[in-house]
Amino acid sequence: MKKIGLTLLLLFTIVQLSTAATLKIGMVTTLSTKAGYLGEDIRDGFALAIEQGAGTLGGIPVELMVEDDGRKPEKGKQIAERFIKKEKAHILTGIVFSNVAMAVVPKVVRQNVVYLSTNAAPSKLAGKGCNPNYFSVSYQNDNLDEVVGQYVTEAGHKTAYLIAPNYPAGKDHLAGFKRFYTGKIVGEVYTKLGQSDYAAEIAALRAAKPEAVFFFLPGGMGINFLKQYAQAGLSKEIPVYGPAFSFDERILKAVGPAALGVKNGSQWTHDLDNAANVEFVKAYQEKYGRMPTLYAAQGYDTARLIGSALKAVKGNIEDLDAFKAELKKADFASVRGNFSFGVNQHPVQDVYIREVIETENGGYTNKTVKKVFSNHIDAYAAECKM
Amino acid sequence: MAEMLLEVASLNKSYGAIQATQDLHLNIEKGHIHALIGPNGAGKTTLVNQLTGDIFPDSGRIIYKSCEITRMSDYKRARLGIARSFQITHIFENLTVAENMALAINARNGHSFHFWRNSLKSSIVTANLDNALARVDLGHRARLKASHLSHGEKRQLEVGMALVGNPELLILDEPMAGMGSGGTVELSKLISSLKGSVTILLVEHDMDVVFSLADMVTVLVYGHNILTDSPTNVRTNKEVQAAYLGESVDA
Amino acid sequence: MNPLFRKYVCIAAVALLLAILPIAASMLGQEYYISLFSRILIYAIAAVSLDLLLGFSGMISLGHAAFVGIGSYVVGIFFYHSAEMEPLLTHPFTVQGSENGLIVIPLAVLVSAIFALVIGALSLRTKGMHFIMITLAFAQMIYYFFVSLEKYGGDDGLSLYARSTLPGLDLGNDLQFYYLCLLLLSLFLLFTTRLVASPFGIVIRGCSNNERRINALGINAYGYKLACFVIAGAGAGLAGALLANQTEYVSPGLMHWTLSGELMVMVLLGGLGTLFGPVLGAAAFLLLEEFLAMYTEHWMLYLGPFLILVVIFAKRGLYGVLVGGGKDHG
Amino acid sequence: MLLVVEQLLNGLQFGITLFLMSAGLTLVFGIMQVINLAHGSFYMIGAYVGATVTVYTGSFLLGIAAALPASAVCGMVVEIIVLRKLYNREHLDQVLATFGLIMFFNELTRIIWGRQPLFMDVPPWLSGNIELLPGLFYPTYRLAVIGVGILVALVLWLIFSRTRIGMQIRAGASNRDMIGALGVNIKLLYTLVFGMGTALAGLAGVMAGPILAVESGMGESILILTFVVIVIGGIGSIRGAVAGALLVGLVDTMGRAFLPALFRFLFDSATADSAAASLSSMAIYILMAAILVWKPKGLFPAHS
Amino acid sequence: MLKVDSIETYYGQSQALFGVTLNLMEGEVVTLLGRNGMGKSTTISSIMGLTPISKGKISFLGKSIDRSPSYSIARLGIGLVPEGRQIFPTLTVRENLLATAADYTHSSSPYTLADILTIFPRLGERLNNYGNQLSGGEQQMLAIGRALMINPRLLILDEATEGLAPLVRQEIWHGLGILKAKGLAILVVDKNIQALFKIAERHYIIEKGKVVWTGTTSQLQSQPELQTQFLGV
Repeated sequence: MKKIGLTLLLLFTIVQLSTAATLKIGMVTTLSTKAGYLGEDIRDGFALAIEQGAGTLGGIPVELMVEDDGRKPEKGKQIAERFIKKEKAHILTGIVFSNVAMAVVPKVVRQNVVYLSTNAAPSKLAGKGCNPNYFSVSYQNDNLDEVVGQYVTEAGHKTAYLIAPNYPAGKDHLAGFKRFYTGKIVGEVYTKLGQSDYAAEIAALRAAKPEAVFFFLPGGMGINFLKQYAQAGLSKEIPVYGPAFSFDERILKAVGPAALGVKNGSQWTHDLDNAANVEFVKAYQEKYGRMPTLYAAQGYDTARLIGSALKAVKGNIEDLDAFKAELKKADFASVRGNFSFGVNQHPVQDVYIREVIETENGGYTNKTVKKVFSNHIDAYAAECKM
Repeated sequence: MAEMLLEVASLNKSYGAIQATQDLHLNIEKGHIHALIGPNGAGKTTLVNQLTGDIFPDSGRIIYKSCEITRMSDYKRARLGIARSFQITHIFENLTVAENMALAINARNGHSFHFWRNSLKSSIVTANLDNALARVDLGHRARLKASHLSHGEKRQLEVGMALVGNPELLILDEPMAGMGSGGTVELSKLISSLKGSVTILLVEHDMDVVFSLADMVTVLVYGHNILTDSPTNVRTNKEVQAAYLGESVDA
Repeated sequence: MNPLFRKYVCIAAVALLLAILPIAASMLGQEYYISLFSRILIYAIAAVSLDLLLGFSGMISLGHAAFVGIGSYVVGIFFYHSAEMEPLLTHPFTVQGSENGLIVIPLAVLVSAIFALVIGALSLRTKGMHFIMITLAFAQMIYYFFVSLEKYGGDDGLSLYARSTLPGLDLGNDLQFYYLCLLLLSLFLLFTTRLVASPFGIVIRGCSNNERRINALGINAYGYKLACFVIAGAGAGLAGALLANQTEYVSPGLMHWTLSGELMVMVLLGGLGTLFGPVLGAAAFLLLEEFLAMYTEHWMLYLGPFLILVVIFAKRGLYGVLVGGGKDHG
Repeated sequence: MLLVVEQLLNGLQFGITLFLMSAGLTLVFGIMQVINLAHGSFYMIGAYVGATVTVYTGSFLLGIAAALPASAVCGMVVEIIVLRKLYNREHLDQVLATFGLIMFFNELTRIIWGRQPLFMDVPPWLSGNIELLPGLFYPTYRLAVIGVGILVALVLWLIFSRTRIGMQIRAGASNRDMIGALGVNIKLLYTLVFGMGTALAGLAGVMAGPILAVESGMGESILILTFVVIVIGGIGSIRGAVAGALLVGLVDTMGRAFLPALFRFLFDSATADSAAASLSSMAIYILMAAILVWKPKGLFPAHS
Repeated sequence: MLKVDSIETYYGQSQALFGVTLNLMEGEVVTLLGRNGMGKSTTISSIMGLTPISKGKISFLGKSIDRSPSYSIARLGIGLVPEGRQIFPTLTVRENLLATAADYTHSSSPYTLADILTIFPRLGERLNNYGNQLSGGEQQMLAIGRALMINPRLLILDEATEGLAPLVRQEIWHGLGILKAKGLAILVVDKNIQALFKIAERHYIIEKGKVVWTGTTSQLQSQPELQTQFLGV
C-alpha cells in the first residue's frame, strides 16, 4: 500500500517538474557496463557544445537529459519513450550501439521525433530503412572499414586475414572492408561475442601467413586481441589494421604500446587542421583533462549541427519539416572539415587513415596519415527511397 | 503354510567397509505385525530403504506378492501397495494438514494430474478426507499448516498418510521416535487397530510397544537376521540379550 | 486486521489501481506511464511463471529468460516473414509468416513449452546447484544461438515495425495493449492460483518440500516437476510474446543470464511462493530501476546492497510487508 | 602438426586460468555449501588492484603481491558481512544476494577507477616468445601462466594433503559439527578458506591483466565459465576442478581452432564460418549439458 | 568439574530435555543410561554446545559454557566421542588423529600418535586407510583416539559400543580402563551396563528427557528392577 502511495507521489512530482520552458533534448546512451566510457564521451562532447553556447545551442536554451540504457535495447526503448511521451522531447540522440539503435530508432522516428545518431549507424537504417526523421551525424557503420580496405589494397598487401565477432555487425564490418579490398582473403574468422582470449585465433592466423590482418573487435575484445597479438610477437611480422573503434584514445591507454604503429580508419582525428577542430580539442582537454575521442567529436558535432538548425528556425521546432530541412543543410563548422548529408541523411565526408603514435608525455594517440576518401558516400545510399 | 507377503533372500548392501546388510533373509507373513529390532547401526533403516526402493541392494532378491521388486523404482512399489512412514518426520511442512492428506489420497487413487480443480474439493478427496484425518485424530487440525503441528501430531499425520488408500504392506520406521508417552499410547492403539487388515513391518526401539503389538519379531545385528521368532521367545533369547546388553549377560 | 481479509483488500486495491491507472495517466497527460506499466504487467507474467518454479516446486532455474526470449522470437520471426512476404518454411510443408496475434501468441506459448519440455526433461536429471547451472547452460546455448542467427538480426535483434493484429483490437494503441496485458496477467494469475491449489499443485509443492516422500506415495515426482517446468516455460513464452509486441523489437539480450537473474530478483522482491507477490516484485524492480537511474548513474551501487538486505531480512518480500502472512497460495 | 601442439598449449593455458578461478569457488561450495556468484568480482578486484599497483610501481611482482591480499581481504569482509548470514539458507537466497554483490562491485570499480579499461602490460622479463620446438614459438608470459597454475595446483595439493589446516578443511567439508566439537573454530576456518578462494580468484585476475582488458564487469564472462567447470568436474572437488578446467579449456580452444576448418569440408565457406562460430561459442555449454545428463553429479562428485 | 543444572532443550518445536541435572567430579567415571530416544544424546550435544539449550545452566571447571560455541568448549578440555562415531570419511586414520590434535589443556605429557596406538594397537595397522574403509569397531577406537588427541580433561562417549562385536567391545573397555587409570574423567553413554559396572562409579538414568534415578554402581546392582524398568529388554 505504501508503495502505491509512493508511486503516486512520484507521479505527481514528475508532472510538476516537467513544465520548464527550455527545449529538451533526450540522450539515450550507454554509461554503465564495460562500454560505459563511449556514452560518457558522447555526452561530454555534446555537453561541451552546450556549455560553449552558455546553455544554448545556436542561441536557443536547451536542456540535455541523459540516461543510461545499460546497453539493453528494451531499456533504451523505454527511456526513449519516456523522453518523448513524458518530457515531450522532439530531438533524441546519443545511442552508442547498433542493437539499441535498431530497437529504438524505428519506433521513435514514426512518432515524428527527430533522431540524430552520434555513433551507431547500422546498414538497415541507411538503405531501405532510411527515414526523413533519422540523421546519422557519425558515419555509416561500414565507412571506417571501407577506408581500411582501400588503404590495404593501396599498400599492396596481397593477402589478408579477417577477424570479427560472430554477430551481424561483425559481418557488416568485414563486408565493408571486402567491398574495397581487392586482394585475396586467406581467412575469415568469427569469434564468440565478448570473447576474451584470442590465443587460438592468433595461432591459426600465424599459420595462415597473411600479409595483413584486419579486425573489427569493439571494446574490450579489441584490447585483448591487440595485447595478445603483440605478445605473440606478430605485430612486427604482420601489420594489423582496423576501424577506429579499437583505437580511440581511451582504449589506447589500456592497450599501451601493443597498438603502436597500427593504422586504422577514421573520419576524424584530433590533429585535423581546421579551426573548429583546434578549438574543440583544446576546449575538451581543458574541461575534461583528457584527449577527446572520435565519440566525443561525434557528440560535439551533433550538438553543433542541432545548434545550426535551431538557430535557422529560431528555436521553433513545432514546424518539424522546416527544422529537418535546416538539419539537412548541415550548415555548421564540423570538426571534421568537409561535412554534408547524402540522400539517406548519412554523412558525405572525408575518411582518413591514422596511425597510433606515442605522445611526448608517454600517452598514446592517433595522427593522420592520409586522406583516402574524399566526400565518401556510403554503399547503402542508393537503396534509400526518400 | 501361511501366505508370505514379502520375501527377502540373501540381501547384501555395503557402504565402503561397512556391511550394512549381510546375507539377510526375511519373510513377512500376510496380516502380521512384524517387528524389526536391533541396536543402533544394525542396518534397520538401510533394510527399510531397500524394501521401499530408496536404495538398491548390491545383491539378493526382494519378492513382494510373488513378484520380484528388487530393482523397481520407489514410486512404482508404492503403487503396488507398499507404503512407508519415515524415521525422521517426512510430512510436507509447507502444506496444510488437509492438503497433506489430500495429496496422499489423490496419489493413491492416481488423481494427481489435475491442474484446475481445487485439490480439496474433488469427489475422491471429499469422500475420504474426513475419515483419513479422523483415523489419526487430526480432524480438528485440518486447516493448520503442517509445520505448526506438535511433534506427536506430525508423526500421526505421517502414519495417517501412509495409511491412505489401504496399503497391503505398511512399513513404519520408528513411528514412536521422539514422542511423549501419551502420543506413544495413541499411536500404539492406532497400529493395533490395523492388525489383521494390513501387514505391517514395524521398526521400533520401544520394546513395550514391540512386545505388545508384534506377531513376529526379527532381530537384526550387523545387518544380519540373527533371529526371527515370536515375541516371547525373542525376549528370553540369550543371543538377543547379548545384542542389547552386551556379551557378559551372565557376568 | 484479519490476514485473509487484508490480503483480499490488498489484491483488490492493486487490481483497482492497475485498472484505472491508464485512465488516470491519460487524464494527467502522462501517457508514458501506460507503456511503462504494460511492461510491468508483462514482466509480472514472467515473474509469476518463474515463481511456480522457485517458490512452489523448489526448482531453481537460472535460465528462465530463455523462454521469454523464445516466446518473443516466435512473434518476431513470424512478423519478419510476414513483412518480407517470404515463407518461413517451404519444406516439408509451407509455413507463412503471420502478424495475427491469435496465431502468433498461442504459437509463442506452445514453442516455449516445447523448449521447456526438452530442456526440463534433461535438466531434471540433476538436482540442487547442478540444476541451477544446467538451466543456465541451456539458456546460454540458446542465447549464443540467437546471437549468431544472422537471418534474424543476430545480436542486433529484429525490429517489428508494428504490433500483432487482433480482431476488434488495435494493439498499436497503448491503452488497448495495456488492457490486453492486464487481462492476460489476470487470467494467468487465475490459472496459477487454481493450479497451486489443485491436486497437481499440492504434488508440486510437496516436491519442493520432500521429493522422496512424494515418490513413496506412489507419485513419480519427475513427471510432475517436468509438467510444472513446462507450464512455467509456457508462461514465460507468453510474457515474451507480449514483450516483443510491447517493445516492437526482439533480441538475444532478452535471454541473457542477467535477465534470468533479474526475474529471480523480482520474484524474491515480491515474495517467494506467493503468486501475487511477483506482480508487486516486477513493479517494484522496474520502478526502482527507472527512478533510481533518473537520480543517479550509479544506481546499481544502491540496488545491489538493497537486494542483499531484502534477501537477508525480508524473505517474504513486499507481499509479506503488505499482507503480513507467510507463504500461501493466492 | 605444430599448430595442433600450439593449440593444445593454448587450451592448457586457458584451462589453467579457469582452474585458478574454479579452485576457490569449488572449495567454497564444497565446504560451505554456498553458491557465490560474486566470485568473478574478486577476479576483477585482483585485476584492478594488480594493474594499478603495477603501473604505479612499475613492478608486476608488486602488483601480484598487492592483488592477492586485496582480493583475500575483500573476500573475507564479504564473507563476514554477507555470506555468514546465508550459510543455512537455500541456494536461491545465495544466488540472489551474490547477484546483488556483483552489481555493487561492478559499480564500485566504475566509481573508483572510472569507466575506461585500465592498462597493464606484460613485464619486460616475461615478454617475448620462447621456441619450444623447432618452429613453435610460444609467448613466454603464457608459459609463465601455465607454470603458475601448475604451481598453485601443487601448493593446493600440498596444503590439502599435508597440512593440518588442509585436513581440517577436508574434515569440515564432511562434518562441520564434529570439527567444531574437536576444538576447531569453524567460522574462522571458513573465513580463511573463503579468503583463500578469493585470493586465488584475485591471482587469476592479476595474471589475466596483461593479456586481457582490465574493465568493470570482466568477472562475469569468466564466472559463467567457472561455474561450468566446477559443475562438470563435480562440485566441491579440487580434482574435479582440475579435470573440468582442462576439459573446458581444451574443448573451447580446440573448437575455436579447428571447427571452421572441419566445417569447410562439409559446407560452403560462408555457411561453414558462421556455423562453426556458432557451434564453438556453444561448445562448452553443450559439453556441460551432455556431461550432466550422463553424470548428473559431474565427473568427480565430492560427496559420493 | 562438570555441572549440568536443569537444562531444557528443544528440537524445533519438540522438547527433548525437560530439566536434566547431573554433575561429575575430577577423575570420575559416570554413566548416562536409558533407552533409545530418551534424551541421552541430546544431553551430550547440549553439553557440547551443538544443540543450544533454552533453559538451565552448564558449567565446566567453574566456567559457564551454556552459551559458548562448541569449539571453545572443546578447548576447555572436553573430548567428544559422538554417537555414530562420525569419523571424517575422506581423511586417513593418521589424518583423523592429527587434523585436530592440540594441547589445549597444557597437559604435562600430551598425547602423541604413538600413545594412541599403544591404547588401540589395532589402529596402527590401519594408519593409511581412509575413515570410510574402517570397520565399526575401528571407527570407534579412532573416534576415542581423535578425542584424546586434544588432551581433554573430560572424555564424553556417546553410545561407545553400540553395534560392535563382543571382542571389539572388550578392546574398547580395555582402552577406557587404561584412561581411567590415568585419571581422566569420563562420561559414558551405553546400554552395556554389566561392562560399565566395572569401571563406572556413578550412574544417571534418563527417561523421557528427565533424570529419573541416580546412584552408585552398588546401588544400581542391588536394584535389578531398575534395569528392566528403564534399560532392559
